[in-house]
Amino acid sequence: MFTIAEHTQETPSIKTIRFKETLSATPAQFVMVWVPGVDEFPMSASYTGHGFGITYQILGDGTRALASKEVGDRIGIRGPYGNGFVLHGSRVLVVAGGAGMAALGPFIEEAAAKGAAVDVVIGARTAEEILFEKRSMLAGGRIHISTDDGTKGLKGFATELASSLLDKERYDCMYACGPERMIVGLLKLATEKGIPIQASLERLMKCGIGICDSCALDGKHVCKDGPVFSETDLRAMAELGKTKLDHAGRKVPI
Amino acid sequence: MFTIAEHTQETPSIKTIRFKETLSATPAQFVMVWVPGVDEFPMSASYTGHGFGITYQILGDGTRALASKEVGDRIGIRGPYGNGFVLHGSRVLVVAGGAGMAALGPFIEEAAAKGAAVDVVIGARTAEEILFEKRSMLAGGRIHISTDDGTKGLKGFATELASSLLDKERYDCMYACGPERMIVGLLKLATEKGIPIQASLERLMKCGIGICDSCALDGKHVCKDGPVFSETDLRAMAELGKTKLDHAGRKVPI
Amino acid sequence: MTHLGVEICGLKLKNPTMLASGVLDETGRSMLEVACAGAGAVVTKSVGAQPRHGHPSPCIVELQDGLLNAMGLPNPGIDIYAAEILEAKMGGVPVIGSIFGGDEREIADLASKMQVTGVDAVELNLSCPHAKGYGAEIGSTPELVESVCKHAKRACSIPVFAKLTPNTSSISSLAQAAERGGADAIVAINTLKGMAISPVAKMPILGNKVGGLSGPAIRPVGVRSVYEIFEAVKIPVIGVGGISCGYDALEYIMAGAVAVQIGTGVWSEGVGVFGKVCREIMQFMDENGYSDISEMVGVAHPARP
Amino acid sequence: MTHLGVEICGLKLKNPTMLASGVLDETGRSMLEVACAGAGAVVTKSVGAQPRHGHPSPCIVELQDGLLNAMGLPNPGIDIYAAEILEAKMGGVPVIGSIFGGDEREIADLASKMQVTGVDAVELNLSCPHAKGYGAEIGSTPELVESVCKHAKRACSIPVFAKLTPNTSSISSLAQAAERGGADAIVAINTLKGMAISPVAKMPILGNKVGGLSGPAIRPVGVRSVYEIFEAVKIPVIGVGGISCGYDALEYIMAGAVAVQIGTGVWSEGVGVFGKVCREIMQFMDENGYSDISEMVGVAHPARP
Ligand SMILES: Cc1cc2nc3c(=O)[nH]c(=O)nc-3n(C[C@H](O)[C@H](O)[C@H](O)COP(=O)(O)OP(=O)(O)OC[C@H]3O[C@@H](n4cnc5c(N)ncnc54)[C@H](O)[C@@H]3O)c2cc1C
Ligand SMILES: Cc1cc2nc3c(=O)[nH]c(=O)nc-3n(C[C@H](O)[C@H](O)[C@H](O)COP(=O)(O)OP(=O)(O)OC[C@H]3O[C@@H](n4cnc5c(N)ncnc54)[C@H](O)[C@@H]3O)c2cc1C
Ligand SMILES: Cc1cc2nc3c(=O)[nH]c(=O)nc-3n(C[C@H](O)[C@H](O)[C@H](O)COP(=O)(O)O)c2cc1C
Ligand SMILES: Cc1cc2nc3c(=O)[nH]c(=O)nc-3n(C[C@H](O)[C@H](O)[C@H](O)COP(=O)(O)O)c2cc1C
Ligand code: FES
Ligand code: FES
Repeated sequence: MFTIAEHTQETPSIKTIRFKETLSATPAQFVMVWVPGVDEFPMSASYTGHGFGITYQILGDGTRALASKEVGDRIGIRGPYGNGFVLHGSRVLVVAGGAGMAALGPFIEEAAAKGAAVDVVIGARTAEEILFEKRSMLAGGRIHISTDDGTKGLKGFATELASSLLDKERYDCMYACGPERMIVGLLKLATEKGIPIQASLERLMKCGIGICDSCALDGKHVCKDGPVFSETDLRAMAELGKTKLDHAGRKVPI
Repeated sequence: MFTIAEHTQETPSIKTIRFKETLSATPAQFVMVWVPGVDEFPMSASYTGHGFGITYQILGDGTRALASKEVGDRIGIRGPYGNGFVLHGSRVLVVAGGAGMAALGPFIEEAAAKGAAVDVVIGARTAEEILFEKRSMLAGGRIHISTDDGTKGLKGFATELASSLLDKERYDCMYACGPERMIVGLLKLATEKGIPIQASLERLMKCGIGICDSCALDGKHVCKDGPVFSETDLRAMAELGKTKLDHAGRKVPI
Repeated sequence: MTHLGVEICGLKLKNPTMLASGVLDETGRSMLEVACAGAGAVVTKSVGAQPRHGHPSPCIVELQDGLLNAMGLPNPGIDIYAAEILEAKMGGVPVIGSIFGGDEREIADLASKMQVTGVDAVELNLSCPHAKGYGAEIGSTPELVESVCKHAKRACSIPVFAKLTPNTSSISSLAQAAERGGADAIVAINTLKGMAISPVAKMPILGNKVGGLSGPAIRPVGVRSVYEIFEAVKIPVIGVGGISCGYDALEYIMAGAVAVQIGTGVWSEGVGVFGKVCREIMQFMDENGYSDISEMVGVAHPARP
Repeated sequence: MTHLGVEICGLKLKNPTMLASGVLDETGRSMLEVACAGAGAVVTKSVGAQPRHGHPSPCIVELQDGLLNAMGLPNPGIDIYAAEILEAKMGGVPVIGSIFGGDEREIADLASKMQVTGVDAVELNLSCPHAKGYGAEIGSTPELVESVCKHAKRACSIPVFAKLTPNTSSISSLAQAAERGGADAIVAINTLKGMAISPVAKMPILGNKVGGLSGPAIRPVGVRSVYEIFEAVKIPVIGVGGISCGYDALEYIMAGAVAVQIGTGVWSEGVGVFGKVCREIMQFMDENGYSDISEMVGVAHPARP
C-alpha cells in the first residue's frame, strides 16, 4: 500500500495524488489503484520516480472515493504495467484531451529534457478544466489550447488545433491521449500527413496483467501490448472508436 | 538429473562418478544423491566445478544400486548443501579415514594450490583400500599411510600417525573426515597440542536442508550447521562419538 | 521424428497444449491469437445462460508463484458469445466450449446451445471456487457430478469434458462419478480456494474476498490429482495447473494426462508459452528416445491395471 | 508499548509464533534451540504409540515457493520420546505435544500418555496427507473428527488442539465437528496433498510418491481456511501455512488466528524466522497504532457475529 503525501485539486473535476513511495514508470505506463472496500481501476503515472503520482478525473464511485482520501491515508498500488511513449525525433506534437494529459505530462517533461521541441495541444471542455498547462510550459513546451465552449484558446476540438499546427509545421511524431474519437481523428491526420503517431488507449481493465481479456481490442491487449499503440497497430484495429467490452464481455458502442 | 560421464573403481569398495554437469561446491559440501526407485543419501563433492563428482563406498542397497549405474545413466542430485572446510594458515595436517578422503581430496588440492604445505594422513583398512593417494601426491601433498592390517605404511590407526606427525611438526590447522572415533581421537590430539581442527561429521540425513531434525547432534544440524565443525562446536557435543539418531529418531550408540 | 499430435475423444490436436478456460478467451479474436501462437486447442471462457458482470475489482492478486483470481465468471451469455466462438473457430484448432450453471437443467440447456455454436467439445466447469451457487457446490458432490454429466451428455452429441475441483478430500471419487455420468474426459484441476489479506487495509484484497489460486504454486496438487484420477478411471485425463515449461507439462503427461491446459503460464510467459512448452517437450522426447507423446502418458505409474 | 503476548486456552505465550509440528522437533535439544531463537511455543513432532521409521527417501522436494515432504511420521514412539519433551520443556516456553493414531482408542491412549510427559497441551494431527491409515482418512470425515476429539478430551485434562487438513471441500465443517467434540482450539492448516514427478526418471520423486505441500505456495489456502473457520466456530484458531515474515503472520491474525505456527519458514529463513516475524509484527503495530495483538485478531471480517 502507498501512503498519500499530497492531494491537490488540479481543476474542478481533476485531482492529483503524490505518494511518499517511489515508483519508476515510463510515461503512459499505468498502475492499478485499489481503493479498499470500493474498487480497483487503472491510472497513468502522472509523476514518476520519487514523488510518484497519479492525476484523475472524478467520474464514478471509485474516483469519488479516491477524491475523499486524505494525506496519510493508504491505497493499494500495483504496477507499473504496460508500455510507454517512446521519443522519436527532435520535434514532436503532443495532443491531450481532458484527463489524457495525465499520461502526457511526464512525457512532455522527458521529451523536452532530452532536447526535443515540443508543441502541446491541450483540449478541454472549458477553461478551468485545462490540465497541466503551467507544468507543460515550465517543461519548455509551446502550449496551444482549445476548449469546447471557447472560454480559452480555440473554440473547438483539439483535433482541429492539431490539424492547423500540422499544416504549418513539420513534426517527427505525434503523441496522443484522450477520448477515443480524438485519437481516431488524429490517426487520420497522421495518415494524411504521413507522420507516425503513438496513442495511449483506454479499455475496461480487470487484471492489468494480460490474462483476463477484458481490455481486448482486436486481439491486442491494452494492458500488455499497450496502452500505447503506434499507427500500424491503430490502423489495424477495426474496433477503434467503435466498440469496447463491458463488464460482461459484451461489445458495446464507445 | 545429472548424467554420468565416467564411473571408475577407486578401490575394491570405493567408486567415483564424474558427471557431465558442472556443480561448484566448497570441499566437504555435500549433495543429496537420488538413485531413482531405490534411495536418496548424502555424498560429499569429491570433485567440484566442471566434471563434478562423488566418491562413494559401497555399503548397502543405495550405494550398491549406484555402483551398477553406467555411463549415460542419470541420477538425481540436489545441493550443494552445508558448509565446507576453510583454509587456515600455511601449514596444515589432513587426516582421512576410509571414504572420508572423498571430502578431503578437493580440499588438499585447494590448499596446495593456495600455497599451503599439506601433510596428508590416509588411513585405510588395507593397502588396496587407500583412496586418492596419487591424487593427493599430484596436488603436492606429503603423504603418510596407515593401514589396520599393516599391508602398507604404519600398521595401526590414522590417529597414531597423526599423533607422531604432531609431535614432530607445527601445524596451523588440522582437517579431518572419517569414522567418528577417529575424529574424537583427533579432537583430543588437537586439544592437547592447542591447534584448531575442522572435522566433517556424518549423521543420517533425510532432508539435507535443516528442517527434519534427523541429523541433529546436540541441537546442531550436520546438514546446515555442518558437516564441518570446528573444535569449539565439537567439544560442546555431548553426543559426539557416542550416539546418533536412527530412522525413527531414537538415539542409538555410534 | 517426434510427433506431438494427440487425439482426445476424436478431437485431433496438433500438439498437447490447450488454452485453459478463463484466460484470454472473452473474445474470439484473442482465442484466435492464442491459436496462432501455437496452442493445440482453446477452451472458451466459462459461459452461462445470462450475461454476468463478474465480481467487483480487485479481481486479481499477483503472488510470488501464482495468481489469486476472483473474476466471478464474467461472460456475455451463451447467445451473444456464439459470435466469439465463430471467430475463434477460424484459428483452425479445436475449440472447446466451457459452460457453468446452477443446476442440471441449466447445464443441459447450455450444453445443447454450446453444441450449436460449433464447438468441438463441451467442458463442464464443475469447479469454480469463488462463484456462489455455481461450480464448487455442484462439483464437490459425486452424486451431483454424475447427474450433471448425465444431463449434459443427453443434451448434446459432442464430447463432454468434466473439469474438477481440487477442493475436495477425494478428486478421484469425483472423477469416477463423472465417468459414471458418461463424461468423455476429465480435466483437472481448477483453482484452489484461497484468500489474500492486506494487513494495512485490514481486509481481504479481492472484491469477492475468496478467490482461486493458480500457477506454479498449485502444480504439485494438480500432478497428484491427475496421478490419482488416472488410476481411478478409464477415460482420458487432461492436466492443468501451474504449467509454464516443457518439464511441467511432462510431469502431467507422465502422471497420466493425454494433454495439458495452460492458464497462468500466459501471465508469466505471454502467449509464447504454448510454443515454448511444445519445443521443450520435443527436445525432451528427442533426447530421451520418445517418438510419440502417447508413449509417455502415465509412465510414472508402476503399471496400469 | 506494543504487547506481543497471547493466551490460548490458558497457555501463556510471550509472542504469537510457534514452531509447527514436524520441523526441527525430533530431538528435545533442537526444540530448545528453537525456543531460544524466539518461538513463543513449540509443537513436537507427531508421535505415535510405536517407533516408526517413516517413508523411504527421497522425503523432500524443494520447490520454487515451498516444499513437498513425505517424511511419513518418523518418531521413536511416545515412551522414548518423553525424554525429548522433558528436554524441550527446559526452553521455558509452552510445549505442545502432537500425536497421531489410527483410531479413537489409540489417540486417547496417546493423549493421556502425552499429558504425563508434561506438555502444556495436546495437538491432534488429524491431517497428515501422506501416511496411510493415519490422519487424512480420520481427518476428513466430520463424524470421525468429532469422535476423536471427544476421546482425546476424555483421556486428558490439558487443552486439546485439533489440527485440520485443507484437503477437503469444507474445512469449516471439520472445525465445527472438532468444536462439537470438545476441542479447545483449531490449528489450520496441515499440508496440501501433492506430487512431483521427474520426467527423466519417469517416476514420482518422493519415496512415498505422494507428499504434503507447504510453504508460501499454500498461504492463500491457509488464510482462507482460517477466515472460514473463524466465522464457523467460537474456539480459538491457530494459523499455519507459508508464514515467513510479519506480513504473512498478520494475514493469518487478521483472518482470525490468535497465534501462528511456522514450519517451512525455518527452511528459507533459519530459526531466526521466529524473531524476525515478531519484530516485523511489532513494527507494524507501532506504525499502525495497535498496542495488543488481540486488537488485530479477525479484523479482516466485516463484523464478528
Ligand atoms: C491505461 C489506462 C490509464 C488511465 N489513466 C487515467 C488517468 O491517468 N486519469 C484518469 O482520470 N483516468 C484514467 N483512466 C480511466 C480511469 O481508469 C477511469 O476513469 C476510472 O476507472 C473510472 O473509475 P470510477 O470508478 O470513478 O468510474 P466508474 O464508476 O467505473 O465509471 C464512471 C464513468 O467512467 C467511465 N469509465 C470507466 N472506466 C473507464 C475506462 N477504463 N476508460 C474510460 N472511461 C471509463 C464509465 O464508462 C462511466 O461513464 C485510465 C484508463 C486506462 C485503461
Ligand atoms: C554429509 C555426508 C557426506 C557423506 N559423504 C560420503 C562420501 O563422500 N562417500 C561415502 O562413501 N559416504 C559418504 N557419506 C555416507 C553415506 O551417506 C552413506 O554411506 C550412505 O548413505 C550409505 O547408503 P547405503 O544405502 O548404501 O547404505 P545403507 O543401506 O543405508 O546403510 C549401510 C550401512 O551404512 C551405514 N550408513 C548409512 N548411512 C550412513 C551415514 N549417513 N553415515 C555413516 N554410515 C552410514 C549404515 O549404518 C549401514 O551400516 C556421507 C554422509 C554424510 C552425512
Ligand atoms: C484469471 C483466471 C480466470 C479463470 N476462469 C476460469 C473459468 O472461467 N472457467 C474455468 O473452468 N476455469 C477458470 N480458471 C481456471 C483455469 O482454467 C485453470 O484451471 C487454473 O487456473 C489452473 O491452471 P493454471 O495454473 O495454468 O492457471 C481461471 C483461471 C484464471 C487464472
Ligand atoms: C518436513 C515437514 C514435516 C512435517 N511433519 C508434520 C507432523 O509430523 N505433524 C503435523 O501435524 N504436521 C507436520 N507438518 C506440517 C506442518 O506442521 C505445517 O502444518 C505445514 O507444513 C504448513 O506450514 P508451513 O508452510 O509453515 O510449513 C510437516 C511439515 C513439513 C514441511
Ligand atoms: S486487463 Fe486483463 S487482459 Fe488486460
Ligand atoms: S537432514 Fe534434515 S535437518 Fe539435517
